[in-house]
Amino acid sequence: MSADLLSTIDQYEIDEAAAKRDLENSWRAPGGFIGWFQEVNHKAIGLRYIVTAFIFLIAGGIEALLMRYQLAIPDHRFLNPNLYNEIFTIHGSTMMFLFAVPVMEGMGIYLVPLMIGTRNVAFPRLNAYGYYMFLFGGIFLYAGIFLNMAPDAGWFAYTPLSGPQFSPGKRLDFWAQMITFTELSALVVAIEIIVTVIKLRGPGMSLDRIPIFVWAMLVQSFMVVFAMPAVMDASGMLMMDRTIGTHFFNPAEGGDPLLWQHTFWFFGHPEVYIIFIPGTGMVAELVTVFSRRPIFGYTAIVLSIISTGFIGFGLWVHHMFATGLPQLGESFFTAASLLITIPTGVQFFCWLATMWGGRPKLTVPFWYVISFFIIFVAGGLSGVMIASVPFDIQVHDTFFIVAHFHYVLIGGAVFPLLGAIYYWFPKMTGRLQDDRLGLITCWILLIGFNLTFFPMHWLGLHGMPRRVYAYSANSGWASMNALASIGAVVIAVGGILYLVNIFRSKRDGGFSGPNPWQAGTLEWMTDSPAPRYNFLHIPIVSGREPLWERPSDEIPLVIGLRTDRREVLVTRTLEASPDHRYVLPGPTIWPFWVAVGTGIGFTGSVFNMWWFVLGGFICFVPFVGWFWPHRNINFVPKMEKPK
Amino acid sequence: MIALAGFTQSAVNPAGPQSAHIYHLWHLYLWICVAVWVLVIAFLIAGLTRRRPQPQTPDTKLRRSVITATAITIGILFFMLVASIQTGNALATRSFTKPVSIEITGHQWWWEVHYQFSQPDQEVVTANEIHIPVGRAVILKATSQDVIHSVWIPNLDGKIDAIPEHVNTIWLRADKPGIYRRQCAEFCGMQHAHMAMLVFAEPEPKFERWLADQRSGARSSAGAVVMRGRQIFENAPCLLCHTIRGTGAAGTTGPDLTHLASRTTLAAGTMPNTPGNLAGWITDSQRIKPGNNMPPINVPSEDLQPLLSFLESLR
Amino acid sequence: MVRSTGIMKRVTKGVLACASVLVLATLASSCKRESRTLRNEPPQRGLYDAARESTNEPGGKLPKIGMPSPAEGNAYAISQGQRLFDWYNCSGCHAQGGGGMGPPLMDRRFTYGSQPANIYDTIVRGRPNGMPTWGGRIPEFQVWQLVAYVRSLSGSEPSAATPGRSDGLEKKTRAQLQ
Amino acid sequence: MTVERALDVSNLPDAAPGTRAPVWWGQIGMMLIETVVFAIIIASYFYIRLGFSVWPPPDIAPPELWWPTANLILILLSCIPMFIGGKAIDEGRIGTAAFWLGLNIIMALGFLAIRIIEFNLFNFKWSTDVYGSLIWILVGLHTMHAIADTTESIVLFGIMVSGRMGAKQQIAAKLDGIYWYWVAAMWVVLYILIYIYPSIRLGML
Repeated sequence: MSADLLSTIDQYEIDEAAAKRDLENSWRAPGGFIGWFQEVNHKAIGLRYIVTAFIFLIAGGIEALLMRYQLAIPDHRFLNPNLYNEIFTIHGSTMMFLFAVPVMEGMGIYLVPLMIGTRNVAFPRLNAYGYYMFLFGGIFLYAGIFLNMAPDAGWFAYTPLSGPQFSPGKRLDFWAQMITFTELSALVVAIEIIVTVIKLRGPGMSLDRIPIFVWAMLVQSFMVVFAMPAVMDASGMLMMDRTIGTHFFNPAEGGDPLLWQHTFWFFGHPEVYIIFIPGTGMVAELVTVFSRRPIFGYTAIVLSIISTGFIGFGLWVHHMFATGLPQLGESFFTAASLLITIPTGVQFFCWLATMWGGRPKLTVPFWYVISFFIIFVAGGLSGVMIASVPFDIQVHDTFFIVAHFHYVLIGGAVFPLLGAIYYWFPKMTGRLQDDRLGLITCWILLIGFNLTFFPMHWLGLHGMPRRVYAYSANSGWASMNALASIGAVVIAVGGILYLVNIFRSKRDGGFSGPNPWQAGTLEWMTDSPAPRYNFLHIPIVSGREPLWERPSDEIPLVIGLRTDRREVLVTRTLEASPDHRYVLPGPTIWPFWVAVGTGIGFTGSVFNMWWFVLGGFICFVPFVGWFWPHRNINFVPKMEKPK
Repeated sequence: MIALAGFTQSAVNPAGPQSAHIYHLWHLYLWICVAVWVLVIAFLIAGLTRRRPQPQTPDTKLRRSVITATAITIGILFFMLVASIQTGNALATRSFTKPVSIEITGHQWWWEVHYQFSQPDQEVVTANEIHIPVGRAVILKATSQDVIHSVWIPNLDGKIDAIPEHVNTIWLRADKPGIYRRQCAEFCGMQHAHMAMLVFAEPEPKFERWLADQRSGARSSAGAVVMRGRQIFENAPCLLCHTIRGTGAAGTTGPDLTHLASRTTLAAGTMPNTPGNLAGWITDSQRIKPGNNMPPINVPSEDLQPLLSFLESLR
Repeated sequence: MVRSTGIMKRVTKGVLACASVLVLATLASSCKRESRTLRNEPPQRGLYDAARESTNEPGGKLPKIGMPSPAEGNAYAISQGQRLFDWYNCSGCHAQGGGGMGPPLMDRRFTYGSQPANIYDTIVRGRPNGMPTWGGRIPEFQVWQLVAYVRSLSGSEPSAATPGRSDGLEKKTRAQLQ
Repeated sequence: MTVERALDVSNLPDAAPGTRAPVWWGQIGMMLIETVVFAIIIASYFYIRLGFSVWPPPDIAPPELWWPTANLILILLSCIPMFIGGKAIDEGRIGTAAFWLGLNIIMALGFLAIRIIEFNLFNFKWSTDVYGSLIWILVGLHTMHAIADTTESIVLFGIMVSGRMGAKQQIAAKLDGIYWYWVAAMWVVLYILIYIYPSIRLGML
C-alpha cells in the first residue's frame, strides 16, 4: 500500500472519552443466556478454553489419584482390572487431548492478540466454533464414561487391541471420535493463530520484534497443522475398521497393525512439542521480565524453536524401537532424537545467560521457572537416555517411561503454565495473587512432583511395566510405589492450594494496575483487566519490549480506525507496515449451530456412518446463515490487482 | 510363596552379555546426565544469586559462553551417539553356534512356548515357563496369536514386541544360573498385569534332562485315584482347550498341561503351583484373574481330589 | 439478534429436550450393550455327562424354550462368542458362518428355529446328522455367548453391538460375505 | 489525551484482495491441512503396498479406466469457467462471473454424477481387503471435498444472483475458485496413484 495514504501526525489530540464510549458500544458483549453462545471475543473464548481445560485437569487428576491409590499397596483390590484400564486410558486421553493441548491453545487465543497489538483474532466466529468442538469432544468422552462406554485400550490405543475384535462395544469408537472433535478444534485454533500473527500484528512489529511466546504459538500452530491430520486419519481409519469393516489394521487382509503406530506417533511425537513449545515461550517471557533485561539471544531462541518444530517430525519411530525395525533405521532415529537436544539446549543456555546478565527478581512466577529448570532438565536428560535404542528396549513401556514423560510434560508445560497463569492473572482479572500462598504452593508442587515421579525411574529399571493394575508383594516394588502414592497426595494438596489462591485473589486480591510486573510487552500497556477491544488505540511498535523503551503514554498510536464497527488494522506479513482496515464480524449464534450439526454427525457416526452425511446436511443451514451477507455492506465494484 | 522367592526381575542386575552391554551403556549415560544436570542447576543458582558486577556482564561474554556450552553439548551428544551405536552393534552381533531356538507366542493372557529343533519329534511345547542352558546362546522368536504383547527378560536382554503376523527375533545368553522373571511389557488388555513367565537358567546337563522330560508324553503314576482323576479330566470340559499328550485331551486354545506339575507357577506366573491354588483356579479362576479365558468348572467335591491328584502327577 | 431471541430460546429449549431424550435412549441401550460380566456360573448339567449325539434325550434338564438370553445385544458376549466359535471348532463344520459340512449360519431362518432359546437348545442338545451335544461341556454362559455370536452372523443382533469385522485370517464377517 | 506521534490510517482501504487479505491465509491454511490429510493416507498407501509383491492384490482386477479418465478431463475443463469467472470478479462484472460460476457448477455436478459411476465400477468393496479400503477412503474423501466445494459454489452463486456481493464475498468467490483448483489438482494426483501407478512396472522405469 502506498505510503501517501498514510500521514504521520506529530502532537495529536485524542478525545479519549468519546473513543472509549464508541469502542465499548461496538465491541460490547452479547447479553443473556443466548448471548453466551454468541460470544466471539478472543478473551472470552480463550478463558473458556483455559477454564474448561482446568476442569478436565481436575478430572484427570482425580483419575491419577485413583490409580495411585490402587498401586499404593501390592495386590490391592480397590479397582478391578477393567476399571483400572478404563481409568488410565481416560487419564492419558484427558491430559493429552482435553487438557494440555487445549489449555495451551487457550493461552494463545487469549494472549496473542494482546501481545501483538490487535483487537481480536482473525476469524472470531471460527474461533467460537473451535471452542464448541473442544467442549463437545470433552463432554462426549465423559458422557461415554457415564454410559459405561469408557475406552480401555490406553491413550495410544494400539491395534489390534483397539480393533473390532478385541475391544467390543462402542468404547473405542467414543475415544476415536473424541479425538476427531478435539483435533478439529486444535486445527481451527492453529489457523486462527497463524493468520492472526501473520496479518494482524500492530504496525512496526516486524518478524524480529514478535514476542517469543507469540513465536512459540506460531511454531506450535504450524506443528498442529502438520501433525493433527495424522491422528485424524488414524482415528478415522480405526473407526472405519471397527464400524464398516475396512482392513487398514487387519494383517489377514493385507493391513498392518504397525500402520496404526506409525500414523499415531507421527502425530504423537510432535504432540509432545505442541505442548512443550508454548511452555518454552512462557518461560522465555518470564525469564525476560524477571531478569529485568531483554532476552539474550532472541534470534537463537526463535531459530531453536523453529528447528525444534522441524526436527520434532523426524522422531516418531523412537516410540517403536521394540517393534523390530531394521538396525540402520534405529540408528537414524537415535541420531535425530539426540539432535533435538541441541535447539532445546541452546534455549536453556540463552535463558541462563539472560539471568546471568540481568538482575533477577525472585517472584512466584520465577519460582515456577526454577522448578521448570529442575524438573525439565532431568526429564530432558532421561529423554536423551531413551533416545538410545539399546537402552530404550530395556525401559520401553516401563515406569521409567512414565517417569520420563511426566518429567517432560509436567516439568516442561504444566509448571511454566502455572507460572504463566500467575503472571498473567492480573491482566485477566485486574487483581494480584497472594504471593506467600503462591510460593508455598510452588514448593509443595515441586516436592510432591519429585516424590511421585522420581521413584518411578527406579521402578522401571527394576522391571515394573506400565499399565499394570496389580503387582505381587514379593516383586519388591511396594515401597517405591507407596512413596509415589504419597507424592500424588502432596501434588493434589498443591493443586488445591493453587485453585484456592486463584479464587481468593479473584475476589479480594489487591488491584494490580496496568503493569504490575514492569514488563515490556504490549499486553501490559492496556488496562487490567483488558477491555473487550484490547487497546483504545493500536500501538505502533518500535522494539521488542516497547514498554521498556518509553513510558506507555508516550508510545505512538494508530488513529483513524473506525470505532463504530469492529475494525482492526491488517499489516504486511514481514515488516508489519499498515496495509488495510478490516472489519471483524460481531456476535452470532451460527457457529454454535454449525457445531451442533457437526456434533450430531460425529456422535451419530459412532453408531452408523450415515449420520455423518446427516450431520453435513444439518450443518448446511447454519453455515449459509454464517456466511450470508447482509445487504448494508457497501459494494466495492473493482479491486485493485495484488502487487 | 516359597516357590516364587529367589527370582529377579531387574535391568540393573545383568546376568548375560546382552543385558551387561546395556547396563554399561546405562551407567555411562547416568553419570553424564547427572553431571549435566548438576552443572545446569549450579549455573542457574549462580546466575540467580551472584553479586552483580558494575557494569553489567557484556553480551559478547555471554555469547561466548553460550556458544561454548552449545559446542560442549554437541560433543557430549556425539559421544553418546557413538556409545549407543556401538552398544547396538554389540547387541546385534551373533557369534555363536548351536543356539537353542525358542518361539514364544503371546496369548491373552499366557505364553505358549515352542522349542524348535530340526527334527519335528524333538520339539517341545510348554507354557509360561522356559528353561535355558547357562552359557549357550538362545534365540527367542516372539509372535502373537491375538493382540500385541512384548517379550522382555530384563536380566538378560531388552524387550521385543510380539506382534500378530510378525515374527521378531532377539538372542540372549545367561551366564549365571538363576531364575529370571519376566512379564508382558506391552499393554494387552484386561490381565496385562498377570502375564508373567519364569526363565530358569541352569547348567547344560540339567537343561538337557528337563528337555528330555518335556519331550515325553504324560507320565502319570498308575494309582487308582490318579486314574480316576484322569477319567474325570477327560470327561470334563477341560479337554476342549487343553492338551495332555498321551491322553484324549488335545485342545490348543489353552496352555499345554502335559507336564503341568513340573512348572512352578499357575496362570502365567500369577501364583505358585500348589494343589490348593490349582483347586481354586479350576473352580473359580475369575476371582483370581478376572477376565481370563478359563471358564469356571463345576467339580463335585468328591471328584476334586482325584482330579488334583491326576494334574499334580503330570511331572 | 434481538428480534430472533424469542425464537432462538424456543429452538434451544427444543434442542435441549431432544438431546436429553437421546442421552436417555443411549443410556438405556448402552447399559445392556456395554456391560461385561466376568464371573459366571460354571456348567450346571453335571461334570461328565456323557456325550450325546442325538436329540432324543429322555429326561434331563432341558432349557425352557423362551427363556431370555442374558447375552443378547451385549457386545462383550458377542465378542467372546466369536472367540469361542473358533476355540470350540464350530468353524470346522460351519466355516465362518457360510456353512460347509454343517448348515450356514448367516441365514435368518434356522432349521431348528432362530430364536436365542432355539439356538441354545441346538448347541446344548445337539441335532441329528452331525451337530454334537455340547451340554455339560460348555458352561451355560458360554453357550449364550455363542448364541449371541451366531445370531450376529445373520444380523439378528443390534449392529451397534456387533464388530465390523474380526482380526483373524480369513474370518469374513456378514458385511463381507454378502 | 495528547500523543507524541500518531499514524492516521483512515485513508487505507477497508478490504484488499489476494495475499493481503487474512481470509486468503485462512483458506491456504485449510487447504494445507487437507493436503496433509491426503498425504498421510497416501503415505499409508505406500506403506501397505510395501507388504505386497503384486499390486493390486492378485484376486482384485484393477479398475477400468474409461470413465475415470473422462472424469479427470471434465474436472480439469471445469477449472476454465472458474478461471474466467475469477477474472470477471476482479473486474467487478458480477453478472458475467455468475454465468461462468454457474457453468462450473453444472460441470462439477456432472463430475459428481460420473463419480457415482466410478464407485460402481470398482469391482471390490472397502471391506474386501486393505486395497479396497485404501481406494475407497481416498476416492471417498476426495468426493467429500468436491461436494463441499460445489456446495460453496452454489451458495456463492446464490449470493451473486441475489445481488449481495460485497468486498468480502468477492474475496470468498476468488477463494472458492482456488479451492476448486486444489480439488482438481488433488484428483490428478489420486488418479495417477489409483489408476496409473499400479500398472507401472519397475522394468518400465
